[in-house]
Amino acid sequence: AERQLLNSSYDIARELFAAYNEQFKEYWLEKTGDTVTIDQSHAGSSKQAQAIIQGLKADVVTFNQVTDINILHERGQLIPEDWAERLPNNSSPYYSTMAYLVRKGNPKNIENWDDLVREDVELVMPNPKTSGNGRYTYLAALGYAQETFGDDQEKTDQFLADLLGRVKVFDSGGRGATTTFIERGIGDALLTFESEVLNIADRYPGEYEVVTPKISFLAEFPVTWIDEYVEQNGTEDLAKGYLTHLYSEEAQRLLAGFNYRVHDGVVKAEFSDRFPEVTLLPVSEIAGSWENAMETHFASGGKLDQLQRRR
Amino acid sequence: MTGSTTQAPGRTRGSLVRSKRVLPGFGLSLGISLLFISLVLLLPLTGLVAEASGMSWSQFWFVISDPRVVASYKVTLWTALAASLFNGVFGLLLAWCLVRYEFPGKRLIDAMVDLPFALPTAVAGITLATLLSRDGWYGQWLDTLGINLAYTPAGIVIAMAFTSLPFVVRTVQPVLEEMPPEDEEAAITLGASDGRVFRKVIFPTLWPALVTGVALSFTRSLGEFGAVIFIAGNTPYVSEVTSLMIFIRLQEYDYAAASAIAAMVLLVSLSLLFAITLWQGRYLRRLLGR
Amino acid sequence: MKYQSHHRVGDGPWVRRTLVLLTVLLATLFLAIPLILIFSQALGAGWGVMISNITDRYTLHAIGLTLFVALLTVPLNLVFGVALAWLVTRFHFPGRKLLITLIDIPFAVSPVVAGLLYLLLYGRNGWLGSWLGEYDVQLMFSWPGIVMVTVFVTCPFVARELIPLMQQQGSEEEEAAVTLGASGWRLFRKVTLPNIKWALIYGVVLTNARAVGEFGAVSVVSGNIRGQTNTLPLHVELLYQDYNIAGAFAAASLLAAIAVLTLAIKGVAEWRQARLMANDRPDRKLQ
Amino acid sequence: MSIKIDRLNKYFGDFRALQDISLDIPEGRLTALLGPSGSGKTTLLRIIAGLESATQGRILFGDRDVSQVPVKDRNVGFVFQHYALFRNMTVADNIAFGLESMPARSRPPKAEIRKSVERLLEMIQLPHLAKRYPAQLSGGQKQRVALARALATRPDILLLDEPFGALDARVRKDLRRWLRSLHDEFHFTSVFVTHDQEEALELSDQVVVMSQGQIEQVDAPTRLYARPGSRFVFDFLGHVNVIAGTVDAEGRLRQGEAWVTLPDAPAPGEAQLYLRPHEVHLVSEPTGQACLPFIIEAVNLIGAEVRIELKPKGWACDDIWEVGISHAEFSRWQPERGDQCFVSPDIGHLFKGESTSPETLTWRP
Amino acid sequence: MSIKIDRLNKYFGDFRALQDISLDIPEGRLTALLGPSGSGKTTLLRIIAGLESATQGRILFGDRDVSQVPVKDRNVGFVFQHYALFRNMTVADNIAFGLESMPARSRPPKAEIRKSVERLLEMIQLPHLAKRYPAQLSGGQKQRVALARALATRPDILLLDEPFGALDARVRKDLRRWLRSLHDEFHFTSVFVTHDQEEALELSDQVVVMSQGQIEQVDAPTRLYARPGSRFVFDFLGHVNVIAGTVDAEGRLRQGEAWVTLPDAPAPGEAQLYLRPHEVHLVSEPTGQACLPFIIEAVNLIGAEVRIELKPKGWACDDIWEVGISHAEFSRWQPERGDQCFVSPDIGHLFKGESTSPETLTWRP
Ligand SMILES: Nc1ncnc2c1ncn2[C@@H]1O[C@H](COP(=O)(O)OP(=O)(O)OP(=O)(O)O)[C@@H](O)[C@H]1O
Ligand SMILES: Nc1ncnc2c1ncn2[C@@H]1O[C@H](COP(=O)(O)OP(=O)(O)OP(=O)(O)O)[C@@H](O)[C@H]1O
Ligand SMILES: [Mg+2]
Ligand SMILES: [Mg+2]
Ligand SMILES: O=S(=O)([O-])[O-]
Repeated sequence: AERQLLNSSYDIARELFAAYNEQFKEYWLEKTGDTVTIDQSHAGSSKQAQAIIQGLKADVVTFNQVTDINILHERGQLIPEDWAERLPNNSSPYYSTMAYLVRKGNPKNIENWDDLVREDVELVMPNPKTSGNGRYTYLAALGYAQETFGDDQEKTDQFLADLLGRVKVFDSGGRGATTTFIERGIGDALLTFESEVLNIADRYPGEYEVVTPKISFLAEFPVTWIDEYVEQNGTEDLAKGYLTHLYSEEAQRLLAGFNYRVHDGVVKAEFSDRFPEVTLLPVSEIAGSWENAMETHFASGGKLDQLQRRR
Repeated sequence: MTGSTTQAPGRTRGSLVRSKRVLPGFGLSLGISLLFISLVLLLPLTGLVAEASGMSWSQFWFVISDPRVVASYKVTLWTALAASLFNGVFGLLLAWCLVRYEFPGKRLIDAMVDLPFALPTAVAGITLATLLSRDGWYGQWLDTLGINLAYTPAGIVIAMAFTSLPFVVRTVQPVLEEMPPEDEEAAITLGASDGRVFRKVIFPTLWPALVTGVALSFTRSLGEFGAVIFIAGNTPYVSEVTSLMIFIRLQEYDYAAASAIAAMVLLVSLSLLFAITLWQGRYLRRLLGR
Repeated sequence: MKYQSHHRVGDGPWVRRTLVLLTVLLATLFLAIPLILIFSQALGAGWGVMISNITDRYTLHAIGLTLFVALLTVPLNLVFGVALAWLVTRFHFPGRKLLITLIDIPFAVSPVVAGLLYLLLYGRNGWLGSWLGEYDVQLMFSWPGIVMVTVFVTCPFVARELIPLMQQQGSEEEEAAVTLGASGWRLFRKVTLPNIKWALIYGVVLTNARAVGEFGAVSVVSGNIRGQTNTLPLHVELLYQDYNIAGAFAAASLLAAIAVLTLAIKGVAEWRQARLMANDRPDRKLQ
Repeated sequence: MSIKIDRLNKYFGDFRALQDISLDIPEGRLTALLGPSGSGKTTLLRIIAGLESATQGRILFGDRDVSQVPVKDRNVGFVFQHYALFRNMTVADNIAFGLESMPARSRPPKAEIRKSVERLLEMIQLPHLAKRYPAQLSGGQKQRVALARALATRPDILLLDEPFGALDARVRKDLRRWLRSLHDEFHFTSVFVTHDQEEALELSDQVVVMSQGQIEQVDAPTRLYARPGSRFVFDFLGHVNVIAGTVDAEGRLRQGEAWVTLPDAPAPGEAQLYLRPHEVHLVSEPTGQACLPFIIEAVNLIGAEVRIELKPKGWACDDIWEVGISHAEFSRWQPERGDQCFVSPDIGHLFKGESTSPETLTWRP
Repeated sequence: MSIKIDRLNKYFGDFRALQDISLDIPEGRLTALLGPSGSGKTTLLRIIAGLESATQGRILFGDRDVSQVPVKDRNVGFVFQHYALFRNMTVADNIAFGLESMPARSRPPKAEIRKSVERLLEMIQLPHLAKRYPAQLSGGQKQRVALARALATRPDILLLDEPFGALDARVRKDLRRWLRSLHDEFHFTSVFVTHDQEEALELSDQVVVMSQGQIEQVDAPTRLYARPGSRFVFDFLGHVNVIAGTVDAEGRLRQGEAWVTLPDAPAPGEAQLYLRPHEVHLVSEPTGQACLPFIIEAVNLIGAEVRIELKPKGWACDDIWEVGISHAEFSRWQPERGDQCFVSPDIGHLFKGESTSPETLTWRP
C-alpha cells in the first residue's frame, strides 16, 4: 500500500534525512511491503514546533533541541510528558557537541575556551536567542567556566560576558553563521556543532581546521512521534518504525557519515578517529535541567540578557 | 412638510437622500471593500490585539521596556531614519533626473527603480551581504579603504534603504512631473538664482510628497526583517533590530510579548502615517485652498 | 548663432551633467550591480549547473506553487483594488478617508508579523482556526494559508495605483454614460476600464511581483514542507541553508527574472498610459 | 416635454446650495440659467438630470414626477462643459453609445444605429471625422460630437452645462449660432447654463437669473434687459451707470454738484438711479432735466459705436460711467480725454430707499 | 526702455514657430501681440523675456544686445496667464520675492523691502490681504498680486502673457481698466499677449497682429481697425461682411442678383468687397449704389444697438452678414425675422484679384 509520512525537522538536516528516507523506504518496503512517501519540512526547530502546535500535521519530529519537543507537550498537549522515555538514550538516536572551526594553520592558536576570550580573537556564532545551536555553545562555555572557576560566580559570569563580547556576528541560525564565517570571511573562529564543523572541513579540505575543546556540551538530537497527529493520520506504526530504525546499525552508520556522534558500539568504533574523546557535560550537570536552563539563562531578562547588557 | 424641514436643515434628510447614488455599484463596491478589508486586514489585527490585551499593563510595559528591546528600538529608529533620509536625498535626485533630463539609460533606470519592490527581501539581503562582505565586489574595495559596512548598523541602513527606495521615487516623481514650469520661470524672471528657486519655490511644492515618501520608506524600514537579518551582524545592543526581537519572542513561544512589540511598531507606524496625513491635509489645504 | 538658454532650474550644463552622473552612478551601484550579482552567482558554475538547479524536482514544484499562489492572489486583489478605487473615487460617504488609510496597513506591518497575525487567528489554537478545525478545515500550512497572507501583503498595490488616477480623471465620462442610459456593467466595461487599463496592468504587475517574491509572511504560515508548501523564495532560503549557493542564486535569479520581466511590462504599461494622457491634452506642449 | 420644479432645496452638508427653487420650463424652448459663479446653476441642472439628488422638493417632466427616477431612465441628454467624450472610442462610437446602451428589446438593430450615427454626423457637419478619436479633435468639434451623442437617443430634454465655456470667442459664437439653428429645427426642450449674459440673452427664449442659490428673475431676454427686476440683475446684465443721492421736495435727485429732475416727482428720501449706457446722451451743457458733470476718462473708437468712459466731477460714484455714441456723433463732436461734459438721461430706473425693485422713468427729450 | 527685435527665427525641431520677425517696441508704451492660437505670440514674448532662446536673430533692450543675457539679469517683469503665484508664500512674501532675490550688495534692507511691499499692496488695492495665501484669493486678486510681484523690482520692461485670459468677463474688464490706468501713471514699456481683439484694441498703444509665426501688421488700434492691411487682419478684427464677385466694365461688382457700384470704377476682374457691420445701412429698396438683397435671419435686441443677422437672397456668401442699427431706427422700422431687406454700403474695402492689401472706398450718401 501507499503510505505517507511527514517529518518535521530542523533547518540543516535536509540532506541527512533525504538520505535516511531512502534507506528507510527500502527497509520498510522489505519489512511490510508498503511504499512510503516521506515529506520533509525543514526550518528553525522552534518555528517548526510552533507550526506543529498551530496545526502542521507532522507525524514525527526530529529536532536539535529538547525544549522544542517539550513545548509540544506543554503548549499543545500533542505528546505525553514522558516522551523522552519512549526511545533509547532519551529518545535521541544521535548527538553532537560544540566545536570550533578555525582558519588554516590556526593562526590565532585557538585550542580551548580560554583562548576565545583573548582580545585579538573575533568569533562568529549563532544567536543563543534564536537558535539552539547558539544556546548549546553558551551552555558549553558555561560548563567549561564552572569546571574552571568552581563556585566563583563572578569569574564565571565575567568569562561568559567576555566570550559573548568577542562575537562579531550573531547570525539567527547555524547555517547563517557558517556562511558568515566561510563566505564572508568574518571572524577567527566559528562556534557551532561539531557535525557542522566537520562537514565544512570535509567540504573545503585544507582550508580550515577543526578544534574540539576538551570540555564541551552534550548536544542531544531528540526525536518523537506526535501522538495526536499519528492517530489522526493513522500512521502510528510507520512513525514509530521510522524513528526506531534510526537506532539500527545501518542508520547509525549513515548518521556518523554526516558527522554526528552515535551510540551504536560498532559504528562508534569505526569512526573513532573522527570523534576525539572529550568530556561532554549534559544539561543536568550544567544547569540542572532544560527548564531551569531556559528560565535562568535564556528567558527575557535572564542571565544571557544580563551578560550581554552593554558595559 | 415645510414646517418640519425648516427646523432640521440638510443633515438627517440629506444623509437619507444622499444614499441615492447616481453612478452604479455603490452597494457592490462597498460590500466587496468592506468584506475584504474586514476579513483580510482587520480580522487578523484582532489576533494581535487579543494577544497583547491578554497581558496586564505592567506585563506589557515589562515586555516593551526590556532594555535589549529598547536598544533595538533605538537601533531600528536610527537606521530606519538614516535609510529613509538617504532615500529622501537619493530618491529625490533620482526622481529629479528621471523627470527633468534626457540621458542614455534613463528608461532602464526608471524601470529598475521598482526592483526592490519586486525582489524578495531575503534575496535582497543575501545579495547585499554578498556584495558588501570582505571579499565581495564592493567589500574588497571598501576594505582597502578600511571601511566595513557589512555586519554593522551601516549594513542595516543599506538593506533598509534598498528595500524602501521606490516609495520615495514613486511619490515624488508624479508631483515633479505635474509641476508647472511657470512657477519656476516666474521666480527666475524675478532675478532669483537657481539655488534660491529650488529652495523657495520647487522644494516647498515637493515637500509634502517627499515627506510622505520618506515616511512610507521609514515605516517600511521599521518592519523590515528579511533583508536586514542577513547583513546586520545582530550584535545585541548594537545591531539588533526590533523585527528580530519579535522573531526572538516567537522563538521563545512568547506570542503575547511578540504581539506587544509588534503592536508597538504598528502603532508607531500608523500614527506616523496618520500624523503625516493630517499635516499634509493642512499644508495642502493652504496650497490648494481646498 | 546658438546658445543654450537656461530658464529652468538645473538646466545649466554643469549642474545637469553632475546630477545625471551621480544618478547613473548611484543607480548602477545600488540597483543594477545587485541584480547583476544575482545572475552572475547563478551562472558562477556555468549554464549547465544553473539549468540542472532550476530543473530540480523541488525547484520545479516551488515554481509551480509560487505561480499558483500568484494566480489566485492577483485576481482577488484585482477585484478588491478596483472595487475600492471605484468606491472611494466615485462616491462620497463618511469614512471614506479612513478606508484609504486602512489599505496602507500592510505597508506598516512587518511581513513576519503579518504571517504571525494569520497564524494566531487561523492556527489550531486561534479562535477561527479551532472552529474551522472542528470541521476538519485547515488553512494554515497549506496553500490556502499561503494565498491568504500573500493577499494581505499585496492588497494595497492595485488600489494605490488606481485611486490617484481615477481621482484625477474624475467621473464626468461615467456620468455622461449614465445619462445615455448605460447600465453598471456596460458603463464599467466600456468607459471606465479602457481609461484605467494601463494603470490596472501596472497594479497587477506589481501585485504579481510581490506575490511571487513574498518571503517573510509566507515563511511563517507555510510549514516549509518540501515539494508541498515550499514557495520559490522559501526554496531559495532552503538551498542557501544547504550550502547550495549556486542553486540558491539560480532560484533567486528566476525570481529576479520575474522581477525584470515585471518591470519591463510595467515600463510598457506606463509608456502607453503616458501616451494616452498626452493625447488627452493636445494643448499641452511637448517639452 | 415641459419641466416643473417645485420648491426644490439642496444642501451640501450644512451649506444650502439651492433655496426653495420653483420654476416652470416650457416645452420646446431654450431656457438659460444665468448667474455668477457659485450661484447654483450647475447644481440645479444636475438635479434636473438626476445626476444629483435634491434634499427636498419635486421635479416633474410633463405630469410625471421624476424625483425618484434614476438618471438612466429619465431620458435626458446632458452636455458637459468639458465635453466628457469617451476618449477610448471613436467619434462614431461615442455617438452610437446611447443607442447601444438601450435595453435589448427596444434597441434598434445594428444597421439602423449606423444610419442614425451617420445622420447625426451630417447634422454636426463632421461626417469625415467619424473614425477620429476625441483627442484628435478641436474644442469646437468635440462639443459638437458631445451634442450629437446627447441627441442620439432622442431625449425629451436636453441639458447643457456651460457648453461653450471652454471655447475660444470665435468658435463659441459659431457654435452658439449653430445650436440656435439646430434648436429652431428640432424644438427640443433645452436648458443651458452660462455665466455669460450676452450668451444667455442672445441664445435663449427664457432666462432664469440665479444668485446665491435663489432665482432672481425669470423673463424673456428682451424684457429682462429692458426691465431688470432687481439691482443684482441690473448689475449682472451689462454695464450700468449709477448715481446714488437724496430726493428733495421738488423731486430732484441730488448728490454734491450733480442733480437729476425725476419725472412724476417721487416722495423724498434716499434713492439710486440706474442708467444704461445707451439710455443716456452726452451734452456739453447741463439741461433743464439734469446736471451730471463728468470728465472724459477714455475714448474708445473700436467697433460699431464709440464708447466713452466718464469720471464724475463734483460728486462720486463707485464705478466709472460709460456712454456709447455713434461714430457720426463722435466725428461731429470730437470729444477728447480730459474734456468736461454732461450726461442727460433718456430712460432710467429708480430704486427708492431699500426697495429691491425699480421704477422705470422716461424723460421727454 | 525700448525693445528692438531683429530678424528673429525660432525653430522647435523642424517646426518654424517664428519667421524673420523684426519689430520695434517703443519705450513707455503698451504694445499688444494679437493673433490666433498657435501664431507664436507666447513664443515671441518668452524669447523677449529670455525664457526661450531664439534660433537666430537679436534682441536689443535700448542699445544693449541682450540675446546672450540670462533671464534673471534682463530685468524684465513677467506676468503669466495662470498667475504662477508661489502657493506656499503669502501675498506679501510673493511680492517681496523679487527684492529678496537681489544680490546681497544691491538688495535693499529688510525694512525698505517691507515698505515697498506695502506700497505695492496699496497700488493693487489689496493691503488687507497681505497675509493671505494665493489659494484664498479670487482670480482677479491673484492677477493683481502677480502684477505687483512683477513690478516690485522696478523692471525696465513688463511682459504679460494673456494676463486676463483666465478671468471672468466682468473681472477682466475691471482689471483691464486698472492696468491701463496703472500704465498711464508709471509708463513702463509693456508687451502683452492676447487673442481677444477687443482687449488688444482697447488697451494698447500699438498692436502687433501675428499669424503663423509672422507679423501681419503693426499699427495703432484705431488705424488698425479702420485700415486693416490684409484679409487676415480684417477677418480677425471683428465681424466683417463679404461679397465676392466680378467687376464689370461699368465698375460694378456683381454676383448673382446682387451688385454694388464701386466708386472710382476699378479695372474689371475678380474682387471681394469687405464691409464692417457699422459701415453699412439697411434700406427697404435697392438704392442706385447697390442692390444687396437679404432675408432677415435673426434680430438681436440686446445692448446698445440692435444686431440684425442676414442671409443672402439670390446670391451666396460664406458667412452670414451682420448689420447694427440703433434702437431708435429699430423702433421706427420694426424689422422681423423672414422680412426681406437691402444693404447699402457707406465705407468698404476692396480686395482685387489675389492682391493682399485692400483699397478703401467711400460712398456718398
Ligand atoms: N459636491 C459638492 N459639495 C459641496 N458643495 C458643493 C458641491 N457642489 C457644489 N457645491 C457648492 O454649491 C454652490 C453652487 O455650486 P454650482 O456648481 O451649482 O455653481 P455654478 O453656479 O454652477 O457655478 P460655476 O459658474 O462656477 O460653475 C457652490 O458654492 C459650490 O461650492
Ligand atoms: N516647446 C515647444 N515645442 C514644440 N513646439 C512648440 C513649443 N512651444 C510652442 N510650440 C509651437 O509653436 C507654435 C507657436 O506657439 P505659441 O505658444 O507661441 O502660440 P500662441 O500664439 O501663444 O498660441 P496660444 O494663443 O494658443 O497661446 C505652436 O504651433 C506651438 O505648437
Ligand atoms: Mg457650474
Ligand atoms: Mg500663448
Ligand atoms: O519579508 S521579510 O523577509 O522582510 O519578512
